[in-house]
Amino acid sequence: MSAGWTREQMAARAAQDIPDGACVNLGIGIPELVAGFVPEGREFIYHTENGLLGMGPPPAENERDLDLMNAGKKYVTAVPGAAYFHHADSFSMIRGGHIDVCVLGTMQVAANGDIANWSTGAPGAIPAVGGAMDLVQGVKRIYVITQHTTRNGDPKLVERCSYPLTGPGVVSRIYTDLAVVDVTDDGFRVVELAPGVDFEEVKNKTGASILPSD
Amino acid sequence: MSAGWTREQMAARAAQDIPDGACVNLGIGIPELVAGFVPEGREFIYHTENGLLGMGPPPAENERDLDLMNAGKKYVTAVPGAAYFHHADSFSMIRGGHIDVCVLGTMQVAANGDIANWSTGAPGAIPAVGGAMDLVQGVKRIYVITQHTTRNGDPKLVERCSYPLTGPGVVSRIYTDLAVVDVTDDGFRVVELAPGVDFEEVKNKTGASILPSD
Amino acid sequence: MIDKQVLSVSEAVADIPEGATVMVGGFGASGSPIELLHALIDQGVKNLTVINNNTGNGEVGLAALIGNGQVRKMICSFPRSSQSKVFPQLYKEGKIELELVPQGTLAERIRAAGAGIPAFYTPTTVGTVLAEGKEVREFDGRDHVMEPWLKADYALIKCEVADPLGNLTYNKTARNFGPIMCMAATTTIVQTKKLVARGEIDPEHVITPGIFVNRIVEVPDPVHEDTLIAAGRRFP
Amino acid sequence: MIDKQVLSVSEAVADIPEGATVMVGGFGASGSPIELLHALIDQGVKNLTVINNNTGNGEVGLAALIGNGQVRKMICSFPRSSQSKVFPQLYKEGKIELELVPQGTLAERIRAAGAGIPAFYTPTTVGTVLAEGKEVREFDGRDHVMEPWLKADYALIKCEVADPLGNLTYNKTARNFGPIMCMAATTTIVQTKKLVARGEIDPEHVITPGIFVNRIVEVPDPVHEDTLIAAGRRFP
Repeated sequence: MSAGWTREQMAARAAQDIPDGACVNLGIGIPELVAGFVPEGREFIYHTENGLLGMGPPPAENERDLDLMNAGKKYVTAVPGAAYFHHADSFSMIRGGHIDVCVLGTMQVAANGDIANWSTGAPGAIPAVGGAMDLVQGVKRIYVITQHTTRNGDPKLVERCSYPLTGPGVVSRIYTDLAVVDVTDDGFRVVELAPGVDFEEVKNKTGASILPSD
Repeated sequence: MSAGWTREQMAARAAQDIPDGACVNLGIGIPELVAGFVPEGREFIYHTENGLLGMGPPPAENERDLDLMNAGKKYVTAVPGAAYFHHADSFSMIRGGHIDVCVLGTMQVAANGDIANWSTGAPGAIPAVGGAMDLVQGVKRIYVITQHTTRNGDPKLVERCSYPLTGPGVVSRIYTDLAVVDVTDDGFRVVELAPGVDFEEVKNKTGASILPSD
Repeated sequence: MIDKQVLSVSEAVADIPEGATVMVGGFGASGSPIELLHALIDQGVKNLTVINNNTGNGEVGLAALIGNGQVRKMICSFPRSSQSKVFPQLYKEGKIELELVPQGTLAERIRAAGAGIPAFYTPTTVGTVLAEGKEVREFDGRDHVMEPWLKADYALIKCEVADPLGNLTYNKTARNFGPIMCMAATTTIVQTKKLVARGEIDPEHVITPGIFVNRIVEVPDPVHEDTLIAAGRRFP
Repeated sequence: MIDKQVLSVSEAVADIPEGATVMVGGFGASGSPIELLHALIDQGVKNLTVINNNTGNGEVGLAALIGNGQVRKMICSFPRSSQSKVFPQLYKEGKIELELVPQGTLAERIRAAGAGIPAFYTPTTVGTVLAEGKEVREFDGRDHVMEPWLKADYALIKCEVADPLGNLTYNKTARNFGPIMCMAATTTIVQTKKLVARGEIDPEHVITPGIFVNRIVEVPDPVHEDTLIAAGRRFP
């Protein structure tokens, strides 16, 4: 039995930190799972950058509307009280600081809050940025959900990102399979350890100095 | 019997120069009269900068909608095919060069196309500019309708404006009670004389050199 | 369930503090949030900076707020009209400040604040006294001036229909500055003629999405500035 | 009476010349004007610069236009996806140029073009490789990059309902880039699912006012990119 949190548990843990009534933008992958774990008594409003506030869950396959997609180009629904708008208005919400929380996946995140999640920078790769750079600069709080290490065991929490940055110094908090980690003025600091995980393990698997919880 | 055009005739003459299908913004005063003289077979769409495209004539007093005004704060109507929008969108139409013609009144217009129609610059006067500076910079063609001289007989077509400018070098054509006058690279040039008016009279009442029509 | 309704106009404006910058929707009489303005007069806060296209008319609404000595500075495009007496008088007496901004630049500066754009370039005012002191820069062979965003602490807005999430629709040309001011203020307070249940506004017809709205108060039969003035009313 | 209707998609795109810059509405499959794109393939013009959020999918629509060798350069935010093969292949072979623009900056540059704003400042890309070569400037203690407007000669847009004046409504998230691209192109060509008489669209519900539209062609049963791809279709 491996210790630590599953993907669902990471998402559920992140959801705990989102306040009632928040406008939330969820990235592709594990972040999408957050919508399944809204704490009792809270309501989140989901923004998708292609022009919808009030995004609902995916429809049944036979109830798809081909004109109703999310930013990941998956079919979605709209909840009662939703609103449609064009792309410039949608990114005004993002850039103008109106979205409360953005939960993103990442390739790397650094101890100073830098995030690299759009490109490996490998020669010949086709660069594709989408709305990532707008989100990290514009949304009030940037949360990251990610495995603590890559499949090869390389740390994803690092002293300095080796991949091209999406944005400098923007990440507030990181939810990994091993721990919840804050980006502080003193660098990474553990907020909470997953069940069966001790600080030594987190420290060993982190590519930067990291402080234990108080 | 005084020679020259009446206010209505000046407006009707200006209307002749507006092409079918044009989006038109009419200033307060004589320019408003243009809407009453649309040439047979043409249709103009009226823009009012407070947020309506497709402005119609004033309503009967008992049919007023208190939420339907024009930029001059008079009650108006909306024609079939009209659209409402907010102020930033409305001035995008203006600044972005989407309005074909703007017809304005003026205090002075200069031989180089400068216009001064917002302020006398007198000490103690309360400055009020509204949308005038946006209109003269943004609309494709700026037409001016004005009496050729002030009530005191001072020329309103001048070599250089003495009042503070609304915008430099923006006016295309001027419709006065005496003549239609173009602003050309060589300065003012008469395009057409009003009935009973000769070029000498226009020349004498113009505060800048002016060329006769070809 | 999210519910942004507050039960009275006085509650809605209660926390606006001394020295706040307040955007007030409306263009002349249309769209002016008279009930919110009168509640602000009753509340009594002073030293406000107010952003509106005009300066109010007669002795009600915005003109009454100014006349009551609560406004230190007006930012507007057209501070006088045939029915505005209060601001012109105070301005001539040197008792109130004025920042004059062309109407389109005013709208765009407000929109920029809401959109996270700290500055932009516009051809408006180039070659005029209103460009004095501003940075001028050439793009595509034409001069433009740089203009900064214009933010506010509060916005007071009147709309037609609202839902508890803060989605709004407006009525005709009363829309004017409403949607952009909702975007540009830290706290947006809206009086609505009608408050409907969530889901009753078609998502295609929402003009201001709820993300831009903080408080909604229902005022079912709002007074209109022109009607008050015609009746010779004054406030307070 | 103003009537912007043209009778066929081929007539609608007939005059697009060699080397034109063309904005193409749509975000992925939703809102993609497939019939106009296929008409442009039939028309055959080459050397185009195309502005779209993506680069098309499968071998239909925008991807087919690219695959047909008609596009010299793409300006977009996300040029690859699981279903995009055509652009990635040509890009790797060095046969097509790419200008990568973050999605929000892309939208704002397009909107700026339509609004007569030649440049603006945004925090997006600050501190990244995409800010290289751009002017950086501090406002309110934070760095921002300057971005220029992005204009086009033509825009190809899909909408839901149009009237002969060019007033448009859209369907759900198919709205995306439509309204701002209509503003930013010299000539805007729209395919509409339904063409209604003047006055049938409520003036409160118009999303794109007719002033931004030049030509309308009715395409009552538009194909959808995803449906074509699922059916294994390719064009031409």
